[in-house]
Amino acid sequence: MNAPVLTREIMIHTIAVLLDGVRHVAVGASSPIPAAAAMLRRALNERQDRERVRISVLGSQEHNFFTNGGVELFDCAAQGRVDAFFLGGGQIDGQANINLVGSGEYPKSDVRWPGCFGSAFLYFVVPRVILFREEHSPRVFVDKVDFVSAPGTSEPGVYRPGGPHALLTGKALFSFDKTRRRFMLRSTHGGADAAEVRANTGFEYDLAPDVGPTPGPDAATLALLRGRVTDELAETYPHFAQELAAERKAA
Amino acid sequence: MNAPVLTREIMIHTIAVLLDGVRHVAVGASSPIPAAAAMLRRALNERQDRERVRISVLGSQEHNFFTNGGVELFDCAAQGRVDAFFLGGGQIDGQANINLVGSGEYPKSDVRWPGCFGSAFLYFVVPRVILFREEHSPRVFVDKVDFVSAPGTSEPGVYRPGGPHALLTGKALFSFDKTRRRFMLRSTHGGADAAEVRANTGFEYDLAPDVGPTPGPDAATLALLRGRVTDELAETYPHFAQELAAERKAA
Amino acid sequence: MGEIVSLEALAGAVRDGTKIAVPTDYSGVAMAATAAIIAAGPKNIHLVCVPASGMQADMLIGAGVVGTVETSAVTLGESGGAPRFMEAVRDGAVRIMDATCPAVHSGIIAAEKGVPFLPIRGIIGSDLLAARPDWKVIDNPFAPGDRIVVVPAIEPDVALFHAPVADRFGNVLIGRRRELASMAYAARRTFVTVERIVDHSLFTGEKDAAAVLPALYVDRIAVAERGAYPYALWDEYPVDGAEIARYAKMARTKEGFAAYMETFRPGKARAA
Amino acid sequence: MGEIVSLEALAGAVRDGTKIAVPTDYSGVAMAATAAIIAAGPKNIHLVCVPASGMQADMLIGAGVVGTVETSAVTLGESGGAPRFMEAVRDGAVRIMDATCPAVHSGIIAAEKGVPFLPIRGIIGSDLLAARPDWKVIDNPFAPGDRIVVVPAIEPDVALFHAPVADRFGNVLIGRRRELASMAYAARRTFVTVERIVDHSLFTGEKDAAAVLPALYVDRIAVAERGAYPYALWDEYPVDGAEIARYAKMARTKEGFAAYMETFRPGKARAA
Repeated sequence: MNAPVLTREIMIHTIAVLLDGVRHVAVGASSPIPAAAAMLRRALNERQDRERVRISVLGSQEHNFFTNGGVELFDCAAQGRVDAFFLGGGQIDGQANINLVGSGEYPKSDVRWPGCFGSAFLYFVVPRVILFREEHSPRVFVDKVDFVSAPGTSEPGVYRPGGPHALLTGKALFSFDKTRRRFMLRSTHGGADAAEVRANTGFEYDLAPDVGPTPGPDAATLALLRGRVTDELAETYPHFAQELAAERKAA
Repeated sequence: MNAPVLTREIMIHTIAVLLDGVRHVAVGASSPIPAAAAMLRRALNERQDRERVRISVLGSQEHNFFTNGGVELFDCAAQGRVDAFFLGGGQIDGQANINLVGSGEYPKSDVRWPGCFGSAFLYFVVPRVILFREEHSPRVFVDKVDFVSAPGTSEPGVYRPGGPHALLTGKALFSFDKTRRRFMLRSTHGGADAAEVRANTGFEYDLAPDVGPTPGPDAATLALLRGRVTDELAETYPHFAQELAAERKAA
Repeated sequence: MGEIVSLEALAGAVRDGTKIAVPTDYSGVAMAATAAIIAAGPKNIHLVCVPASGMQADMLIGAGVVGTVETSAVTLGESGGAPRFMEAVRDGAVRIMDATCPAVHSGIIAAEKGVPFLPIRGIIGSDLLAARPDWKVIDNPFAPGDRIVVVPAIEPDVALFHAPVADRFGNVLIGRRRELASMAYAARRTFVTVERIVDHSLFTGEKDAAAVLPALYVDRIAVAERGAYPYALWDEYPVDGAEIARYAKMARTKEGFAAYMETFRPGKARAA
Repeated sequence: MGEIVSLEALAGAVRDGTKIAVPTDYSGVAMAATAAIIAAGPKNIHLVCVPASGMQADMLIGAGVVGTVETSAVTLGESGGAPRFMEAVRDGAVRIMDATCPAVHSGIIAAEKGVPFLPIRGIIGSDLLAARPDWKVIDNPFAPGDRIVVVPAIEPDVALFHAPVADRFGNVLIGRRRELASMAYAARRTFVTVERIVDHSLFTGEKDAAAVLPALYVDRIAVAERGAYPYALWDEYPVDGAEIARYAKMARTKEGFAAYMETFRPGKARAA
């Protein structure tokens, strides 16, 4: 319990803060950090006697209360019943466009990625989409994506209750301004400072007046994360929970 | 078993003949004559070792294999998986238009009926719709219906794989010619002859060259109808099965 | 979500002008809640029958709480026409939005999917198109000249039905009556009456889960034993056809209807 | 309907050019049937992944039976990218129809409902619109100026999946995996492999019926024990992640893929 706060723990806590106020968050089957953050948010709300947080883990049998097949997540989101979701991308650009298809010329991409999944829909209808990518490098954060799987913003008149809320990487937290269509660097972590983030980011962005270290959890929150949340996490992501434990030991 | 053939038995047999070749027939919850005919068709096919006939009784718990809620019948029909269905109407006109809404000016009808149900859809997509109405009178069979719940025919270009196949009443059997948009009297029953049908029908129609009595079932078919089919019928329509039995006794 | 309340609290949330969706006769009709709504006496509700109704719609109309009825049919089945419905339509006392069953389903499913409309085959050539100016005919975008009807999404304020069981987490057993799920998805809020509430989760396995409407979609639950009476509740009790026939006969006149309603307390009496 | 045949007879009905719909990894992937299809060796099949796929699509592509793959994604999940898929797309050896999950569902549901298209929100501004000229953007007929995407119906020749149980009447247990039902409704024919066939009807009550795909929609059934291996089958067996990782490594080269496929006989070996 006395190990120093890990970067991943800061990221989990940061996402949990970004999830403040949500009632239903959906996470992908292989997204342990967002899942951990959602579980932490749920635990925090319970401790504070606030609104109940529901978590849907896609593709999970255990943590999935959907009963209308694969389409239900999308219908549920379209109904406005999914408050937050996570998207990543092989490339993400400064206008929050994401590319899950491939780099280079389409369709014979130089590097082909799996495909768009539900991004071209969920990015439009989920109010709080958190862009999450641990790798923070110029090959991921590009000036302009080679293929727009889902656009960061839409023209006036396009139905779009949802969109990007923040971008979290292994080095930095950005907020996104829909009107200016630009990210703003809020804070850094993982040993990086503003200069290192600048060097590793291929797009232009604004700087918050007070860029400093991303705040970590307080002692009580850290205890919750290392206790109950890690136990819950182990049920669905045993491998990740073990990794976290090993990192704590080594730290 | 030796009672003379009842008019209702002729009607059941007639519908069973009209159902020759179908594999799936849907019948309304309160349509015992069509249901009996479908059961007879099923029994005949089994005796002749022909294709299996499936029967869906709408609203029934027992005789209903649908598992996707109330919409499934309509989707199933749209997929081309319902071969035959039955429609009636407060009014039916000579172009096979049906009215299930009311007589007189719409919406403040002189007599208001329940409503269109699924007619405005099923009449378009079920290949063999059998119009069935026991009452054969000029107030039912009118020149022009006051409200078209579902039209008998459609303009070229309107998607319409389905439509009227025949009209059976307590007095007569008509076929329908989609090109000429007219009924043709084929045969009579229930004590009526062609003149009586003429006097009780408010629309124009053609006469088949050989209008005679509607054929009844042969002895083996009648036995099947009075035996196995009546037993099956009693499970879902106990009241109707009792009525039939009483009629046979009285005859 | 899935808050357990009294029948009165559940019914009281149906206010003046509420658009309320109810299922068809064999699908779990909330008759006890219907009596409670009538007792609360909201005005001018917009009743959406998914896709048709019987005694429930007839009673609500007879009691004067309905402003608009949107339905494919209202009938008492073997007991004949729905007398309060027929008279109110004839007199113009309610606005009627005549529909056809699959168009109602399509409107509900459009709301379920968060789209403003769904296309539907058929209907062209029916006088329903004139009766329903909110339905349109467009060219199929994939085959110009192929005309097709589009119906707008139906977004009820409240979906209301009766089911056998809820668990204490707010999940509801709906069996294969999936239109109840669609109604709940489409509606802003969903109110359910049940025969009983159990302590164990209804999510006990993949097979059992298939029969469950998740608590996410359920706002208020009230216990009403025999709450669908005189209608049937699948796997629980059969329809009481004689009672519906008795209603059909009494409701032929305003006075007879009033007399019937005096004593109509389904569920309540039995829950005591 | 619901004819019980051998795995070979089932697979043999997938011919050159067949449009075949398959479900996603956790929904009952017919891996034994996939091996049997590859053995039969049809050419140029059009694979529709509902809405994404993994090892199944990668194998079919690697074996050279796929002409077109229509999908929202192909991935081996925690084992990384799908190597035969990635190489075939890069080389132009298969035609790729990139999609997004709900658009695939909407195409299937359009076919289920017998309509030529369904509208869907989102997508506008995505390069998918250029990649998919078969998708269109129209004005919402109810709100001019509101642009909305419409996707055409997807009508597979064959839907193929694996389920735990069928009964001898041809009914299939699908649990809450309702996309399997939609695929069957949409497809001209549906082929199902199962762990076992039971003598009693799966329609034993309203609750159980909720988990059943009726025989009306099922054409051929074959027994294939552990027929989803190495994928999971809900309530039956878990995923074998190590086996998928072994495949992921071997399939990086054509030779490694060929060597893997030499010994890939899921179900068959276990059924003996």
